[in-house]
Amino acid sequence: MSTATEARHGGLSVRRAGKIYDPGGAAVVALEECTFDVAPGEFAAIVGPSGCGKSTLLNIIAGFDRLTSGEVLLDDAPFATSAIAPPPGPDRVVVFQNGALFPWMSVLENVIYGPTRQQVLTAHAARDKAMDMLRRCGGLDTAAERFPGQLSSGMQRRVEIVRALMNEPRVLLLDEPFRAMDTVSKAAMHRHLLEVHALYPKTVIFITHDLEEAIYLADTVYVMTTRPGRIKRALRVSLERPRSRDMLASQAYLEMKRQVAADVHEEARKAFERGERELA
Amino acid sequence: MSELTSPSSGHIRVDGVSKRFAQADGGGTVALEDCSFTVEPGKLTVLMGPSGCGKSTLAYLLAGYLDLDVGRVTIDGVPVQGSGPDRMLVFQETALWPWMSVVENVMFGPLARGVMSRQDARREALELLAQFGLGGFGERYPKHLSGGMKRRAELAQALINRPKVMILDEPLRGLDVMTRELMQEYYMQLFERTHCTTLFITSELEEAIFLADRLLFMSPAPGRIIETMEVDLPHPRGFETMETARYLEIKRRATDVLNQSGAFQEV
Amino acid sequence: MGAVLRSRKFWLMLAGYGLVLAIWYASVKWVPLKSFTRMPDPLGVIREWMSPEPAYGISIFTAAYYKHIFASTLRAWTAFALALGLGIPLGILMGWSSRFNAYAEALVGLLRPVPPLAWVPLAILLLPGAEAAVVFVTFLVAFFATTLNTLVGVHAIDADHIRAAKCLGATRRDLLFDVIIPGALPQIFTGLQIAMGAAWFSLAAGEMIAAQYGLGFLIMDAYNLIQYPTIVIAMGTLGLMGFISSAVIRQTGDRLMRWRLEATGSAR
Amino acid sequence: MNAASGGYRRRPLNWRGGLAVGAFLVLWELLVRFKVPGIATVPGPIESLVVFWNKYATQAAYWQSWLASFRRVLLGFVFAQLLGIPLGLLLGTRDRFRELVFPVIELLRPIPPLAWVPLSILFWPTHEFSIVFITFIGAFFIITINVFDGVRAIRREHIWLARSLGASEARIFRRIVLPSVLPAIGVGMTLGMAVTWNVVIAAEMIAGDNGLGRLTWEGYVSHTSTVVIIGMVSIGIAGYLSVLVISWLERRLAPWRD
Repeated sequence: MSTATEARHGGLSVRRAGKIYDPGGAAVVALEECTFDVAPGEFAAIVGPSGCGKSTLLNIIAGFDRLTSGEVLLDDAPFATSAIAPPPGPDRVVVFQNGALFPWMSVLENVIYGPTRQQVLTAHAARDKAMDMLRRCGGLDTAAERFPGQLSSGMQRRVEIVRALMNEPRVLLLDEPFRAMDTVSKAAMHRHLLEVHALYPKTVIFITHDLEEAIYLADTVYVMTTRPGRIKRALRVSLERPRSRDMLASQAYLEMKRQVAADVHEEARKAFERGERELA
Repeated sequence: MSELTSPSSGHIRVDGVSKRFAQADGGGTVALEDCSFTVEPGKLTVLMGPSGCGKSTLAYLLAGYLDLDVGRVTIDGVPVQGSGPDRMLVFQETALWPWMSVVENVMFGPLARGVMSRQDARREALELLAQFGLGGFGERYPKHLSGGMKRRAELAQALINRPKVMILDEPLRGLDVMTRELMQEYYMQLFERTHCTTLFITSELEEAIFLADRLLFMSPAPGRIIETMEVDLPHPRGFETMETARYLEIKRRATDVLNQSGAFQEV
Repeated sequence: MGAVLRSRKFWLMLAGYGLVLAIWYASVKWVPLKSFTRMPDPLGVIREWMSPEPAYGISIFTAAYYKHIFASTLRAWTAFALALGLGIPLGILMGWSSRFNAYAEALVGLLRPVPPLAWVPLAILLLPGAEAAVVFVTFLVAFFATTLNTLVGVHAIDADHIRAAKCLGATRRDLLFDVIIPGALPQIFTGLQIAMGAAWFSLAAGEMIAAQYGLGFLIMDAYNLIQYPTIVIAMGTLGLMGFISSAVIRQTGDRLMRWRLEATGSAR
Repeated sequence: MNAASGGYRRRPLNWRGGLAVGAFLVLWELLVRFKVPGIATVPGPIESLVVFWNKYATQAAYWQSWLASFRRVLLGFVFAQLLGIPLGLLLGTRDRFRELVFPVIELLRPIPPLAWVPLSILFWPTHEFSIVFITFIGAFFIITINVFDGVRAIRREHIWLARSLGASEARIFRRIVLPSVLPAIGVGMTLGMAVTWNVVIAAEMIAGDNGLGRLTWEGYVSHTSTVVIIGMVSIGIAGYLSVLVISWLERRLAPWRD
């Protein structure tokens, strides 16, 4: 497991996190006794069926939701508890599932939005840093003046990642970013994300349904149970970095996948059946 | 499971089909160019290609929704004329009629052609829905069903008409990976029960290999069939088939084909 | 341009206009019923409209014609500007804070069912002069359309955009100008187009009931003075001015929201 | 045309809403009581209610105005639907017919309904006919355009699927085209009804000899502002009830939507 030296901070510890929603009196337990640790600079993937509380967890860390019980530590300092709900901030930036670039701003305006709004950089300095980052992340600087609506979904996703990294976040939160993509663009995005993670080592929380994607990208894969969400098991990914697609055919990879696939499949079936029972 | 289709019929031959869409300003885009292939009766043929390569156009041509101006399409030797219940297409976006209950959706075909009384149609529709795990949902409106359930209702809606050929246009697109894997298993079990000649269209490689008896690769637009590959994975196939060495071997060869076809460059 | 000329659509359009004019002319000239023969005929109207010395003093060459047009346009755009100035902020405020919305929506719900033109008598009583009354009634109809569509626009904003901005350190003020307003703008412009159309509808009625000049007044005046061709001229001009005003708003919208055009326009 | 300016969603009036309405009425009463300049000529809510109860609620003539206005609204509205819905369907389904007729409709649509009053008076034998024609114009364009948009919004897959299953054109029209256009008809009716009330009031003020619009206008002419207030409130209630009926009808016609 590689701990990138530059990432001095960004360590995250989730201690017996619990979340209960109360829509109209029917208490829904989304998270219960959810515990795991992510070292600074580590790429952690969370895999689980829909409705297992993955997004709830992400929302709590990002500051869009609050804990009912338990606590979350950021760099060993208590950060979120049932009493304290941290506001969203540039130290924990989210890349959203359906993309959230501002369609009315150009690519460049989107990317410099964070630092300029926080007055961390002057407009000029932000522009230079943005162009440099865009160039290093797949030559996106050529699209600086264009609107998100004119880009392919893959390019939009890359710009959104750059917009997040511009704020030097302690934790980068990715909420199923490649869900709507087909094999071709998904494979390209995996390669891109791994390159960007090598260039800018940050702690990453990657939420996904796709076990294969999780193992291929992450240092550690956490499998969540269906609701109420708990960590069912953790898998240390033994593939070295930089990762390449032919590793997907290696024995080490297949062995790891076999260990976890049965669990993931079982949770998926339970969620599927419960989903249909609830609709009946 | 009542015998739904006769596996011997449903042989499709497609020769030199091209399709050009004229645009208002006089220009035009070529969706398909000299597309030729066959679909064996009783087999599950998968059509695999990058997004935007004309797969849906081909599906609409086979179903008779678009006019065939260049090339020939025959089913069991008979040239295709317009659309009919012998070739049922399941669209990418669910096309269940939202204002009809699920059972009414399924009964529509037999009643429209007057081949069944209302009671027989209802009985058979409910029986079919039950076999597809939608027993209690007959009277519900489609919008009350989940994505996977709507797909199964659409299959019932098509299969009640005993089609010679089932055409499925990326039916699992948009479902999350886990539901998708469950539905792939479901289709396989359904095919292994009915052996209805099927043309399954997808842009997902693993899905294509898992389902296919025969795999057709389409080039990027304008779409042509550039490679055919027999998939001799044993039946019944299940979730664990994807772990076997044979599957990985086929997957490696298929990936090479996709790379050569230039399908992998960023669209 | 050649393609348009040859296209069936163009010729059928001309045929449609020709057919209507022919029916209008034939019915006025040859149907022996008084209700038809009293009607002005198309040729008479066009001749009056285009002639340097119109029989009833209203044609594209006379100053009086443009005085009426200017009066109506000024009233319409004044009312529209007021509706825009009050409606958009109120709509955004209603969309922004649900507490404020609870108060405001009830009041709007109370006043909205009363048809705007029912306000004319009260407006004349309360407001100084007929001018203010007509502008008020025109404003009212535009105001409701603008406010409600702005509210719909604010509610339609993608929550992820708001959350993304918060992640990037946007303050409440930043959210308003960087996300809420630009995000709601497309729906606001839909509302503005409806508001402008409704404004001209109410303006015509208001002028017919209470004004001393303007196109609506001209219609009633021409009727009273049995100058029937002028009625049709005024009706046509009202329609034209309404159409032009809506077009101006559409253009402004397209220019302000270039990102929408660029995205939908260019093939990805 | 968008629903936001049309139907009323039935929402429970929360306490804040009630408070706001109450405050509005109290403020109105106080302003009148303290003879604030400009408002002094208008009666307060209590006085209006008292006058209404004593002199109008029991008076047959008052309720006749309701009937007169409702008859005009209903006649004009129903004719507009009877003509507008089929026309909208034809425009949506027959390309050649659309290319011939739609430009003419687009030409006439911007002309405000009230602008037709003089020609309508000239053309129709009685004032009654001319006002009904104006209310007809008010609702006609709206329903036609909404149905037209509704037909064009039908998903081609819905039509193709029915054809594949061997349905005749008549069955496709009955079981596919009509149900999918119903919501657009609902919106067109709701918007049309709101405009129709607006138009009938003005038409009555200009050319009517009875009806709620006339009642309000005579209140103004005779400087009895109480009547103006009573007229306005009555019109508001009549308009609200009509739109409620349409919304209820729309929900009955398309039960699968809510």
